[in-house]
Amino acid sequence: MTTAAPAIELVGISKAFGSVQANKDISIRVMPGTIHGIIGENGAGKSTLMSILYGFYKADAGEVFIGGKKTAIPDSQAAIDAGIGMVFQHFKLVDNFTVLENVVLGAEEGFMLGTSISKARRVLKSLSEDYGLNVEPDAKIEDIGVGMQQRVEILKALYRQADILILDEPTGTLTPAEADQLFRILDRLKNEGKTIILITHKLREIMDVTDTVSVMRAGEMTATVKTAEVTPAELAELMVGRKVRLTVAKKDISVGEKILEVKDLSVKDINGVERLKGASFDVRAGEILGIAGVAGNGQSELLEALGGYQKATGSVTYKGAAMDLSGLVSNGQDRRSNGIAHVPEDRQSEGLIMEFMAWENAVFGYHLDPEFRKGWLTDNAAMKTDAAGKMERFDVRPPDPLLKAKSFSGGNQQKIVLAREFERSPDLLLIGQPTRGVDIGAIEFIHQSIVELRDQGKAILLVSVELDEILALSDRIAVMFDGRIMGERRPSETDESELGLMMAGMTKDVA
Amino acid sequence: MNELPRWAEIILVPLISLLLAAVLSALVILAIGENPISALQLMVQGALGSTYGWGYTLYYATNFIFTGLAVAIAFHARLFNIGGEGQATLGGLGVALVCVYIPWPHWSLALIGAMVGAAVLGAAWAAIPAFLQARRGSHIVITTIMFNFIAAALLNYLLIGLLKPKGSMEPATAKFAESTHLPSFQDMFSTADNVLFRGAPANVTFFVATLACILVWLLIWHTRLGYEIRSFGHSDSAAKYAGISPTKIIMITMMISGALAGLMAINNVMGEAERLILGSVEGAGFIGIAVALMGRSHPFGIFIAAILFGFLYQGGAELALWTSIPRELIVVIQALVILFTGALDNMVRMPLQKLFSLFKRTPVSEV
Amino acid sequence: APAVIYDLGGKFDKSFNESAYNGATRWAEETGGKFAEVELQSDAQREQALRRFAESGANPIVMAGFAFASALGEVSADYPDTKFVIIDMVVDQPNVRSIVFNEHEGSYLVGMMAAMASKTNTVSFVGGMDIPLIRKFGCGYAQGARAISADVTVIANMTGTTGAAWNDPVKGSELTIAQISQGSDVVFAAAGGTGLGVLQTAADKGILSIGVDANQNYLHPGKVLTSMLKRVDNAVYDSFMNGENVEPGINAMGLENGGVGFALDEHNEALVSDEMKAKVEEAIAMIASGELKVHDYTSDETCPAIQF
Amino acid sequence: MDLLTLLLILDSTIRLATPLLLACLAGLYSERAGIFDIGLEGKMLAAAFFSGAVAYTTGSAWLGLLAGIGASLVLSAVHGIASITFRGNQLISGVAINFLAAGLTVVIAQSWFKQGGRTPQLVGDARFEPITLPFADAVKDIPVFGVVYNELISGHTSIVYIALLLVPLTWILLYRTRFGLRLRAVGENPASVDTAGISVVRLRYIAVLICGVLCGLAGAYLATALQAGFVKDMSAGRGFIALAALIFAKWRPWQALFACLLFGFLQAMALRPDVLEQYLGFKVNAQLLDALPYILTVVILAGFVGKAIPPKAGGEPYVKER
Ligand SMILES: Nc1ncnc2c1ncn2[C@@H]1O[C@H](COP(=O)(O)OP(=O)(O)OP(=O)(O)O)[C@@H](O)[C@H]1O
Ligand SMILES: Nc1ncnc2c1ncn2[C@@H]1O[C@H](COP(=O)(O)OP(=O)(O)OP(=O)(O)O)[C@@H](O)[C@H]1O
Ligand SMILES: [Mg+2]
Ligand SMILES: [Mg+2]
Repeated sequence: MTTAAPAIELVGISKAFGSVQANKDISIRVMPGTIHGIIGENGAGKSTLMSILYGFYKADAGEVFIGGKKTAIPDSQAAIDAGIGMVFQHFKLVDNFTVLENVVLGAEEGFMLGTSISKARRVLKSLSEDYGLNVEPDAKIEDIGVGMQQRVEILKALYRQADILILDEPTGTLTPAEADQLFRILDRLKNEGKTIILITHKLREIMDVTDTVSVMRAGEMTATVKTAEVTPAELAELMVGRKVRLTVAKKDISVGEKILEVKDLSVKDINGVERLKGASFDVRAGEILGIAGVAGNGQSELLEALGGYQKATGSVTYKGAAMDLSGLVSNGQDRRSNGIAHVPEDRQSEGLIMEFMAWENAVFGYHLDPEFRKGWLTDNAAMKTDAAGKMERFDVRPPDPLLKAKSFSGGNQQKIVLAREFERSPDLLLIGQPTRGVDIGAIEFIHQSIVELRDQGKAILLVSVELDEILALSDRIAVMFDGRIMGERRPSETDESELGLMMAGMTKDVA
Repeated sequence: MNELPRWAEIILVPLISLLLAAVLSALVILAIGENPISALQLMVQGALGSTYGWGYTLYYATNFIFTGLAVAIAFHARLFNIGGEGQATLGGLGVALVCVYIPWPHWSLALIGAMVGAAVLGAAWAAIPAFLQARRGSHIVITTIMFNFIAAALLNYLLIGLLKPKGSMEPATAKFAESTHLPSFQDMFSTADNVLFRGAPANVTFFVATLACILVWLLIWHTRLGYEIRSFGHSDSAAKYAGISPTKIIMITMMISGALAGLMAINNVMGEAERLILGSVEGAGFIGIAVALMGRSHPFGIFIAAILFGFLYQGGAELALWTSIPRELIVVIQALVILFTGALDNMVRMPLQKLFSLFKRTPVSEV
Repeated sequence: APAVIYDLGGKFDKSFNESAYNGATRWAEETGGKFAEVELQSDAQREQALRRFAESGANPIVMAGFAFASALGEVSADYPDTKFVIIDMVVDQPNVRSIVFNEHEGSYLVGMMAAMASKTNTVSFVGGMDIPLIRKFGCGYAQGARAISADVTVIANMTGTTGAAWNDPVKGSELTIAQISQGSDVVFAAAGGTGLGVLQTAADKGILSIGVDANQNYLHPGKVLTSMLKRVDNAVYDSFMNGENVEPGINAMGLENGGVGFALDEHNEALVSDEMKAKVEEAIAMIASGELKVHDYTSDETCPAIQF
Repeated sequence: MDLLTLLLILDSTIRLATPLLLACLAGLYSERAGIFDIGLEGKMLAAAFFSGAVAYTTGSAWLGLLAGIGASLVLSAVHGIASITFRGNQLISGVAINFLAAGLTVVIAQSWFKQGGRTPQLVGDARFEPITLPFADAVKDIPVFGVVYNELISGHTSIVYIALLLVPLTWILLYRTRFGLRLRAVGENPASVDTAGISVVRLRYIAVLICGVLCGLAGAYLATALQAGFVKDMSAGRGFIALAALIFAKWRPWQALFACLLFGFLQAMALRPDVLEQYLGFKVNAQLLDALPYILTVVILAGFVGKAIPPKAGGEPYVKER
């Protein structure tokens, strides 16, 4: 191979959002016809960097060279003109448009739509056939699944004849099988000479498909290496900045009585689509039941229904008594007073009120408690003292109850939620994605706290999309797929590949 | 974006917005060939230069406190209640029914009765849009606008029919009985040889309004309901998680909002006109929007903003009386205040943020 | 100095308020005096305007419009040394002069002329706000028309029930079109600013119209049959002339004292035949002498000639 | 009902529906692009005044029309700056614009013409005159068709025909052109438009300005075609009825036409209580008729008669960087 110019070269890219420095002086080169991985923890700045390359954000500083030529990318049109296509982490599709309309949007020829649409239909057909990306051109986006939606995004880029394709965490919402299919397509594209940038934080994907890989940490590019010359452990260390230890010390304790018994729990969403389809399981005192699964397979609905703010059918027994599943929001209050705590999956939109100060957040959900009341009025002083104590004990930094939640970092925000829920010493803890967007130090602390609670003989239902986390913490693992429990395993009796199959809905085990 | 310091957010931004509105208004006055300085002098003299002027200023302010609080409490639940006009209209109906059909022995009892009537009907008029928002997802802004028109038609129907005394030309109820007359500032503060607030309509309702400010302040920041309202306003998904019912909050908040708007009627209908006429609300429901925006939805801010608007109203009336500047000028000023404090506040805030970050380059706690 | 307060339509409404304004300016021109004036923009201003003028020493204070009655009732007692004149309504106070007009008599005259001018034997009336005062116009008009032709069709519509009805030319125009479709070829508008729409549409559609209060013949020369004059200008003028000595009490202005009448000028000469003139003059004489009694709707809220 | 009465009522329906239709289509462009506009009323009012004032001053209805559109465009630009550039609250901006127009028109009218906030009556070329369509006279004696053509279809001002033509035009633009595709997309998901390389800001400004032009037409129609001059508050809530019609029509052009005709018909019927009474056999309350469009809208909004789903991104400023 001659020393061809790099397909992409970024030099000194910096970008700040307000006080957050998302990218700091980042430089990177990607050679044509390769798949280049970018890996890094949540919030490391991966999406920001690629969005700058695609002209979605404007960099504060830095230069972009495409095919060796310095190229200004003030907006996405410039990026498209330079042959760049991007599939965003959150798809940029118009829900009530058809696939065709989404594909031609912005790439129409001429003022009238008719010709563009019929041309697009032809091109789409041949592209679909070429790459095995079968999509229904006249289906509405809102009616098709995420996997199909992703293919539409890829087709959008191909339709615009992109030579450089950026995919931002494409597998987060895909089953392993869908992911495999995607990687086959990427491989084909690469063989046709296209350049691909793949963002992920899954080491395995990097190892499997990329030629080179860059590691980002806290807004900085820490390394760029050939994939073949690096081990997963080394990558992980580069990613988080020190050695990773993903095992948690657990005492052997005997499990107690059944605390929670779930039978045939089903949930329909507002459109009447069944999201949870008759899940059944139980959780005993002193054990952690881990629910594994790809995001969007009914786990959120399960937590919401158990948390009392989602209408469900079936039966749930808590400490021998039937729980109200009517989804009346007041159920949430009853559950709390009966010793059920809930750490929601999304702390920013559920667990906390970003505009509230820490002390207000520290009583959120428990604000009706008599100890925070003085006659008709709330006892704000008591709340503040209480919050200060909790923040101290959970090492929230800074331990200032008067700071708004939004000015804490992700990990510290999560600690506020944990402090609030754990300090009640609940009999049952529902906890979703406990370490999403949290750095490694905090992860250890959080994992330890969860295990401590279990060691006190409490029942814990843990939902996580991180298999590692599930494997490290759970006493039993249930796998969810398409709203159903595919089966249960003990961590000692299973491994990632079996669980991965079950997460894709493939199992001989009948639940 | 960097956040502004609290004091700048609360005082500087509204003040600059107000200043911009004032400058533009001055330009309008110049453009129609009048002198803005002397216009301002006339307004100050007419609105604040005598107890009479104050009597009007505070009378208008009383109206605006109620409607401002109404808009503000809804804002706290992130609901935009444009229906203050209709709710205050219905509040007037409540006052009229109470005052016309019930023989009251003393004004204080009548006041309580009228407050109940006004609050109940105002709340009821807000409850329907609230219910439709909570349960059917109908946009509350549109429904409350529609309810303003429906209220006007309803009152029109009643005032030319059932409620109109026979032989009367005007669509209005009969004069309320003497025993329902609220003490005016003149009654309260005049001495035998020194008549204060002569003929001005300010009355005991002003103190009710002041009390309402305190109660709303307590409600929002010192009660569990207020906590829930604010939680819901900031994040409805989080509120649901915490066991706070959106339907309950929307209904209760809107009904409190409607009741507050309705309560305005004890000032203008019972305290001033002493009968119910068509169109007695006179846009106060809309001015409540400006007042709430100016006052940053805080009862204290609303109190100040309402007095400012009271000043504008009384001063504007004086302008209309003694110059050729039409009274509509205050509508223009009101519009500009809403525009700058409500819709264009980022225009003021963005440069300020830049300015402040120049002085203070340390980012938020990097832990 | 005297003061005048105009009602909501504004002093240039080409009608009622403008008539008051004309009276005031005539006084100012003749005497060289100065007078204070204000145009109301809202109902709530009534009392305030009265008080401010009274406070500032204006005397007498003339207000044009029935809607002042309740405010005046409040204010007059507080300023016993100030004289107030209210037009179109009776307020029984020792320092108030109430001037009312016999609009039914003037309307009777133009009703006769309308019936005579009509080729379709159908005439119509557009009222402003639906109040007894306006029905009084309509009732007089219908009686006049019936006096000419017993089987004449009289159509009457009101614009609305609120103050906005005085200022809704669009609705006035649509009502006129509807009346034309029902056969009317002469329309009488007693509707303030709304009437401008009526007159405009009548002119556009080629039928005759009748103005009100002031002389509106000039608005559409050759297309306005006549105007029912209500000499608000005289009332204001006289009050200003008498100054602080205006006499309290009720003053009825009718045909006999020139308070109401019909307009005849170069703009409508061609439309008013000698026969019309003769008949109308005859009626004037009979009414003035008491020989002919035109029913006043406000006296018992009924009308013998038309149903509202 | 005899044909002639019916025709007259329908004729009046068309006249009264025209300003509603123009304002409704105006709102359609803006809201389809994701910018809520409750300031239709204000823009219409401002346009009515400036068209009336300039038509009177120049004696030309067409110049008046231009001035009206200009005035409406200025307010549109204010709305655009507030809600697009500065990402302000679109509803509050709309409220402000309504008040701005209500106040300024009177203040300026008073200082310009000194006639209590109105313009002088417009005569001759200062007004749009009805147009007699070809053959209207020739066919007027043919039963039904001829009469309908002559009475109902012919004899309106040019703005009426423009408004009616705008309906199919809008439909084509919205559903059959590149511009329409982008406009609808930006109201549903602006990020999709942005990442497709199209400027969200420019697209939304265009939509808001089209809205301004149409409101300008609506206002000019009020002052220089339906009426002969401007009077204070002459829009009289039509902007809000147009908004109601827009919701009623679920943001679609043909349905907008029908909604506006329906509301126009209700207004026309309110002017003919005699006809109503004659055919219904009882007196219909005038206030009820006035309030009917609003009540209908509330019923529609409540989802009892189909669900009105607004453009998804409507009312929200497009913010990329928090
Ligand atoms: N639009 C935005 N406005 C403000 N801050 C932002 C914005 N987008 C990202 N950030 C911040 O910039 C930082 C980097 O975010 P970015 O989305 O690039 O991370 P990432 O590496 O893609 O993370 P993830 O794996 O979670 O997708 C984070 O702190 C984030 O909060
Ligand atoms: N939406 C936001 N608005 C304002 N400030 C924010 C926002 N998001 C993050 N920050 C600030 O940016 C800083 C970095 O946030 P980020 O969540 O990326 O932290 P982090 O380094 O990942 O910390 P942790 O390890 O605790 O998660 C925080 O200190 C916080 O103050
Ligand atoms: Mg990302
Ligand atoms: Mg983080």
